[in-house]
Amino acid sequence: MFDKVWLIPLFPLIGFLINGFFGKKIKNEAVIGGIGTLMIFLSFLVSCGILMQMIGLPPEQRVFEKVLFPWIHSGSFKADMAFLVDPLSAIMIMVVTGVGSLIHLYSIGYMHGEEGFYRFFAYLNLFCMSMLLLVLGSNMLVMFIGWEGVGLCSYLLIGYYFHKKSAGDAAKKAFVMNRVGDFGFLIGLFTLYWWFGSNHNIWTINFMEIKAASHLLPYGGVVTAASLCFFLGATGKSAQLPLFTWLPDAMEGPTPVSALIHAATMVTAGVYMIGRMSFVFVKSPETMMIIAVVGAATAIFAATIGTAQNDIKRVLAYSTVSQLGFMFLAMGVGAFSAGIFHLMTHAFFKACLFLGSGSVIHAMHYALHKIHSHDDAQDMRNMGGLKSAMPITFLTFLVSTIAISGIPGFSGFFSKDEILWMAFANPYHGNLNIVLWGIGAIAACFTAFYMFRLVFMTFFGECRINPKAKEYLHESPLVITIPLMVLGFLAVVGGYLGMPKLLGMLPNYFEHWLEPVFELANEYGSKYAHHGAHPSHAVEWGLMGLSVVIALVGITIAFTMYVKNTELPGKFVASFPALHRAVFNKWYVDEIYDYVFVNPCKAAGQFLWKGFDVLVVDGVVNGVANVVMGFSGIFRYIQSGYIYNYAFSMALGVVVMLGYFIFK
Amino acid sequence: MENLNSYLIVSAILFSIGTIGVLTRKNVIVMFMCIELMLNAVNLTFVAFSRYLGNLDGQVFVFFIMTVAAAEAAVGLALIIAFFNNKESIDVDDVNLMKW
Amino acid sequence: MSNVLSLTTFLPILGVLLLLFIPKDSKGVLRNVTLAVTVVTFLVSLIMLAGFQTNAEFQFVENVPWIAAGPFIMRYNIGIDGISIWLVILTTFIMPIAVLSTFTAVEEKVKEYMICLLLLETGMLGAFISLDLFLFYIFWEVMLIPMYFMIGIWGGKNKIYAAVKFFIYTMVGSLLMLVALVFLYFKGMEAGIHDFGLIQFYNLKLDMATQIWLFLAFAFAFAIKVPMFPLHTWLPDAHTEAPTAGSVILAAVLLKMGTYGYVRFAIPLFPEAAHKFAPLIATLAVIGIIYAALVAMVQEDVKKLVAYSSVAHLGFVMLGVFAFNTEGITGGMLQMLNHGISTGALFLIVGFIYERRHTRLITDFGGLSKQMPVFATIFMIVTFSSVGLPGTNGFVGEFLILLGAFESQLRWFTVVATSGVILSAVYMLWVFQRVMFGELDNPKNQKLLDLNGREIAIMVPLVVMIFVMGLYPKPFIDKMDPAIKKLVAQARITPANAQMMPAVNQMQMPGAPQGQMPAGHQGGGEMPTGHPGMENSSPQTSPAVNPHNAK
Amino acid sequence: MDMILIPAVNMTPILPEIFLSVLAMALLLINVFNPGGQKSYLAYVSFIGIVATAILVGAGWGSHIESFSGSVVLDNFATFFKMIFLVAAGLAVLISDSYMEREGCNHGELYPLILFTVVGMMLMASGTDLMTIFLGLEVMSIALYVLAGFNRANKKSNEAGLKYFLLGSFSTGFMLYGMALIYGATGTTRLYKIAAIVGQMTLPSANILLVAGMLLMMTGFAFKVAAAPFHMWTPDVYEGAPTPMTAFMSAGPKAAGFAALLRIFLVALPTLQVEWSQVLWVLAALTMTVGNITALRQDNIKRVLAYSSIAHAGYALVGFTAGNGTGTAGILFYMLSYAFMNIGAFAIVILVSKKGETNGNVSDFAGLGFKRPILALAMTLFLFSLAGVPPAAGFIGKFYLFSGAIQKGYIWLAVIGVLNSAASVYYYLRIMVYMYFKESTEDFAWVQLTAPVALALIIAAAGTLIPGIVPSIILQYAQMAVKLM
Repeated sequence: MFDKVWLIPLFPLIGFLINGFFGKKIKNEAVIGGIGTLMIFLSFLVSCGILMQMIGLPPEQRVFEKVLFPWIHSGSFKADMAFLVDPLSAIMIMVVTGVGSLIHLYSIGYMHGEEGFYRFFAYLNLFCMSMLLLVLGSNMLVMFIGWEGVGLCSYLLIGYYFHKKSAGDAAKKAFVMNRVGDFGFLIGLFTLYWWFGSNHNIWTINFMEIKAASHLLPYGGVVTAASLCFFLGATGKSAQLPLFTWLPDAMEGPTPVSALIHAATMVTAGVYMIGRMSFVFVKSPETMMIIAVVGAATAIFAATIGTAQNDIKRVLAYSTVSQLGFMFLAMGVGAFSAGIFHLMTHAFFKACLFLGSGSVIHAMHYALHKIHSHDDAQDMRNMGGLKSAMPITFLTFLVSTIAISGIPGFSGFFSKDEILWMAFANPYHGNLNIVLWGIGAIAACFTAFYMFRLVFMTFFGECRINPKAKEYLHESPLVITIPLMVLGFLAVVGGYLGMPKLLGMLPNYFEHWLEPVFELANEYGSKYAHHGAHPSHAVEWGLMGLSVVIALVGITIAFTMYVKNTELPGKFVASFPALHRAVFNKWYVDEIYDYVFVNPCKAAGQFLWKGFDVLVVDGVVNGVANVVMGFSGIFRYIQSGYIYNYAFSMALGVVVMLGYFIFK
Repeated sequence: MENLNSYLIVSAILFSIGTIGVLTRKNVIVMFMCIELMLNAVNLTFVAFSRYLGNLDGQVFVFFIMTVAAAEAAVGLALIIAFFNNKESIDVDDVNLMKW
Repeated sequence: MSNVLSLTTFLPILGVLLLLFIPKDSKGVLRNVTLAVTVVTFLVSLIMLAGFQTNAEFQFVENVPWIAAGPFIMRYNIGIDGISIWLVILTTFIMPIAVLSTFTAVEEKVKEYMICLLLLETGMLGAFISLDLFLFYIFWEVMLIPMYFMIGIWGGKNKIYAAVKFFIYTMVGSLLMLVALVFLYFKGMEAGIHDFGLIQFYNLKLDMATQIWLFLAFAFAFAIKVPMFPLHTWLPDAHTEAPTAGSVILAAVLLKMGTYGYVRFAIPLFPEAAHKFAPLIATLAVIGIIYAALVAMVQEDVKKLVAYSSVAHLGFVMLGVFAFNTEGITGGMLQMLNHGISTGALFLIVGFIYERRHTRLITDFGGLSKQMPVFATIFMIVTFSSVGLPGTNGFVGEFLILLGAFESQLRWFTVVATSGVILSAVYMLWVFQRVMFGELDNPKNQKLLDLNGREIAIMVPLVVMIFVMGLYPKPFIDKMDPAIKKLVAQARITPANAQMMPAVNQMQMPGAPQGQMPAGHQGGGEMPTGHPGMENSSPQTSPAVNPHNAK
Repeated sequence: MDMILIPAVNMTPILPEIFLSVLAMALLLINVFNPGGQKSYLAYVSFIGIVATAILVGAGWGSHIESFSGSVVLDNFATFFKMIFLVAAGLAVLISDSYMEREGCNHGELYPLILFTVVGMMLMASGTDLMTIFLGLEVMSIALYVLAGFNRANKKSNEAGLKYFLLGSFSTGFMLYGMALIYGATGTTRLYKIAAIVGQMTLPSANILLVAGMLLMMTGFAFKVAAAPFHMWTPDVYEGAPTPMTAFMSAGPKAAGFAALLRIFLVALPTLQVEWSQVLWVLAALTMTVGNITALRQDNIKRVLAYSSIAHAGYALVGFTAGNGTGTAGILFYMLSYAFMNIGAFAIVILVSKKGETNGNVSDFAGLGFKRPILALAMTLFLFSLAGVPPAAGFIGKFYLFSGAIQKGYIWLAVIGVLNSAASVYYYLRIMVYMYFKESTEDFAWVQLTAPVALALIIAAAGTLIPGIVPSIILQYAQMAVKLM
């Protein structure tokens, strides 16, 4: 089965080609959507096969590389089109194809009647292919194809409603910010390649070869430089500080896109990349610390913004940023498998949340459309009390919200608690640990708050929707609700795969599964870890309890403010207007970026063009021409027309010549 | 012939006078005469050298120069007449239809 | 068959003779005949490609006496190696496309236009295949003439300025090169070289001072043609004013003359001087990349934007070439081909909308995607190729360039240059957005027709090449590899460096043409110079780091 | 006792001169006895005479005969230059007829005068005695003064003749003075003897008589070839003279001037090469620069070509400065090419201009490119050749001139030269800009391409293009010519 791995990206590619070239002619939505969904589902089946086979193998045989064809060979540089199957990529392909299939299915219903339906499915398939290349690539360059490919698809899908300027802007912003990250990725790649090559004559970008040679890498130094560059790449792709602003804007895309790309898969690529190269990252204590700090900071930062947004999708977007922050926190504290675990559970519940919100928006849109209202179908202030109209959506949404909030028994609790615990108990960051844990815990509190705020504003309370539209509200069709139910189910049970040892009811399958992947990294890490007193079980229990309490506090506040005492938020805003404004405006990060990067760039461009290129550079060129022409003007007036002047010039010439030779 | 230098100096002075005349005089005829003066200065030089060196080449040269000068005069005066016919002037200041 | 190279080069001239007998007014016939001629030329060049042996030797060599007078002996000495063959193919490939693009764009003076195109083709091919320095110079100059007329006669409203500037600017550089060429010849004569044959000059040992002057003269001429910052200002003007086919050829082929000049002449002839000036050239290349990108970003005219993007792309090529290692130069060569295809395609795209709307101002457009979906798709593919998205051709070249440059002494330049990758995305996507996205609000745009069959036929080969070269560049790299390795060997400065080379490296480089290295440069394997130097070139000692040294 | 011994004179070296003189005088007489009526046949007869002379001259290729006690020589150098003069004269004759008819001149005397000019030029080329050279120069010049002022009714032509005459004789004065000083310093006027004597001097460069004589003589020839600062007459005379004569003057006498310069300086004064090449270096640089830069802002096309002619003298001086085989062969080649391309260009100017030499501005060429494509194409060829763009002969010529300088180590002079070349491109391109890039309402109906002019154009175009592509056919002869000198 392993050597059939190339089928996995191939199916979506076929789907893309069929829908891309012939979709317009096919016209039939069922056929187009069917092809798209089927293709990714076939990939899912192959992935399942690979997973099954892998489970059957002893851990040390779970690595397989499949070379398809040589790609770029030049000088000592070699990059093949090759795939790598190991426990980590197996998880990733399962998530991508599994969640991807559900979202494809969902899209058939959600995108019904949209202009360019075929285009949507083509792009979606293309995205899946790119994402699969990303996770399967056996060397950095194949990963980079996927890396940029998902960026491209993200661009295409965010800009799906291209006639809206905001969509175009958002698409461009996403791509450019990703490019900033890609810049880092490339430099990191170059650095590693150059270092290994020039110092040890190992000219490679192949993950397994680098892993095999990673013992040669020094701690810190060049590794810090390279890993920081890679991390820059990760921040771009995974919307971490400082490159996170594109993700909320990316909500301009259709909701399934937000679910698939901007929640479940693409944005987690950064986390995956760090996991894939954990043996490099861990060799730089500085980078690990920076990752942890950035992760924690992003988690809290995005969470605060999430509390003040009114657009249902934007709240989820900031929530995604915040959750990604948790994952990076995990990576930064060396809890690689916990990070990947959270990646997976997050894929389930966040995809469910987005699809649920899509279901709501779909219904709202339909209703508002019927009464020709121009109210914003995504604004939570126009919703309320939808739980009766849309029970399935409400239920799945609620389950996922509980999961993300970290209520025990739901998947989010297991993964998030593991991260918080590792943030506290990891051996790497010394006194910083308590800070990291603290920030993580507060972020978790905020998470519970804004997620329940969302639920309360949308599904509870009185209905603020235009009364006339009310009668048109209805539950979405099965094609939408089935994926919701599946994902909701996964959001509940997904966590049991990686239950903490402490709870002891089930073995932590997940960690065992990934152990061969992260073994080496942990070994490297232990070289500089502080082997202090290991916190006791009591501490661990206490912290676990504390995080549950924190989540409950958040929920309670939300309940108080948005269900019981609905004028409280207004009062709060009135008492801290500046704070609210800052949070509501996302801490003005976009404006700051405009001010610091975008505008200066444009101004520089304008200046360089009109002030420098035209005036100076071209000015010199034309200036030379003009000077020559000026001389021409002077010279021609020497030609006075008078014979005696001419004769004088001759005589002068003679005198000068003679004088030179006589007096030299 | 120890005083070759005197002849040479005289002819040089004559040549210079001729040159300066060409540069300063405005009447075309006078200018032409100045040129003739230059040629005659050259002739004097030739003759002086010829005598000094004791060979006749220089004097032969002088004959040619005189002949040519005569031919030049013929053509030159004809040109001046033609010019005068059109412009009614032989002032060089009027010879500036073409310039720059 | 032995004359297939001459045949390729002069077929267009035969076409010109044919055109002379066709009456002015039968435009259709003129167009079709020209198209046929260029297609046949392309096919003939493909025969050549098929017969090309993958080694570092010059092939299809023809060498007959031409001029012999005084101290000079010039020969009609032509041949191609792995470097030039692709440029020849690129030229013959682009020409039918360019011709096809004029079918409706040029309605006036069709005959003259077609003649210009064909003459231009011969000139360009000749320059790529010349192995005689003098012959090269002749073709180099001859090329200017048809291009000058194309810009001047069929150009836009500022055409005269652009045409004259183009001509004189190039002329200044090339005349200085001529002086250097002659000087080089006399230097060669002292060493016993009897004609202008390029290959023997590779072995010529020159002292440093001479090399520096000669290199500067050559480099100046080529830098104008590339064009490198700050000698680039003729390009936006020429591009903006030139008719579409002219722009396509200018971008796709003519600019390559400059970079090809470095690869074929400036570097192997004067390796020490080239190394000495590498930091300067890299500085200019990097400035060019960033500067042109910033300037491109704020352009109002689509064509001008593409022109500036050319400056940036060619900056990458220069950076790669001056890495002096296999990866960098391979990248540079690929990027030359890629730029030919992508930027050629971009100019065609601009031409399509210009033909429809007679404006190129970005603000006149918006929302065209809705009206022209096929066009939008192709435009997008080309845009992403230009941006260097992996999977398209643009990526392979750009990546190898940056990789090669990073390995070499130009490491810090590379870091800056890589940021050009971001900027290219900014300006290309921005213009794409402003032209294709948004509301279709300009009433004049609402009746726009999508691409017709002919236009799609023009674009399809380009789009196919974008993906072929992006996904499977191996055949291209393989064919040019021996020649590039030879060049790297020639460009190496001292044998001492080469001896430091670890033996393992040689193992990794099978097929290195050991025996084909010129005698003067023997004593080393095929590894890029950069590698061994790296261990002792910490950033502090690297000349690239210190901006003062780079000046 | 003393008998005057008439030496046995070998007339072979001056047979062409004799033939042409006889022909010229005959034509003059025919013209005198046939005052009115058609004069065109004179042109044809002259042309045939010139062709015949060319055959005669060509037959002498390869021989080396000295005669008149070593004051005239027939060698390849002379033969090559004679060919150039004959080309120039032949083309001038061909383009004169229709022009003179249009301008309404009585052009009977024109052809004999041209032939006399050629005789003078030939003497300059083959003279090996200062005296013969001087005589040749004057025969040429006096006829040229008349030719410049030939159109008596035209004020500009009058003025051209007068200016040329006054300044020409002025310069002759200097030249003669120089010859006198050289005679004084060496005691002879025979070039080979001068060379021998100077060669024996211990320090010739300290001999003021010799050096001053050399410089003054150079002045005279510099005037003839229009080198700065002795070039001032050129634009005015070229503008005023009848266009065919301008064409002729720019090609023939310039070549003759170089022939004499080369002969005198390379044969008689090679010992002083260090000195005269210094001067020539400056002259060359100055001449090129002044010529090219001033030409940039000219509107009258004859003036443009006049300044361009100055510039070309500068290029040739570059080759002369080098003074080596490459440079001098370059001069020979260049002078021949220049005759073709410049007379060709003037032929087009004649065709485009109207009666009274109106319509002679650069802007009057607007639209020629597509109204009269063949003419414009020919003009383009000539202009590119003048600009030194391959594959025209002008490029090869310039290449050899500059190469000579580079070979000799005058790199900077070559650089100045090529930069000038680049600047010159502007004004040549400007004419093309008007021809091709600007629209015009003119229909150019007045442009009448007569058979002689067409023939002249064909010859000129062939002479411009073919040596550009296969330069060896001319270059090998130029090479032989300078080798045997």
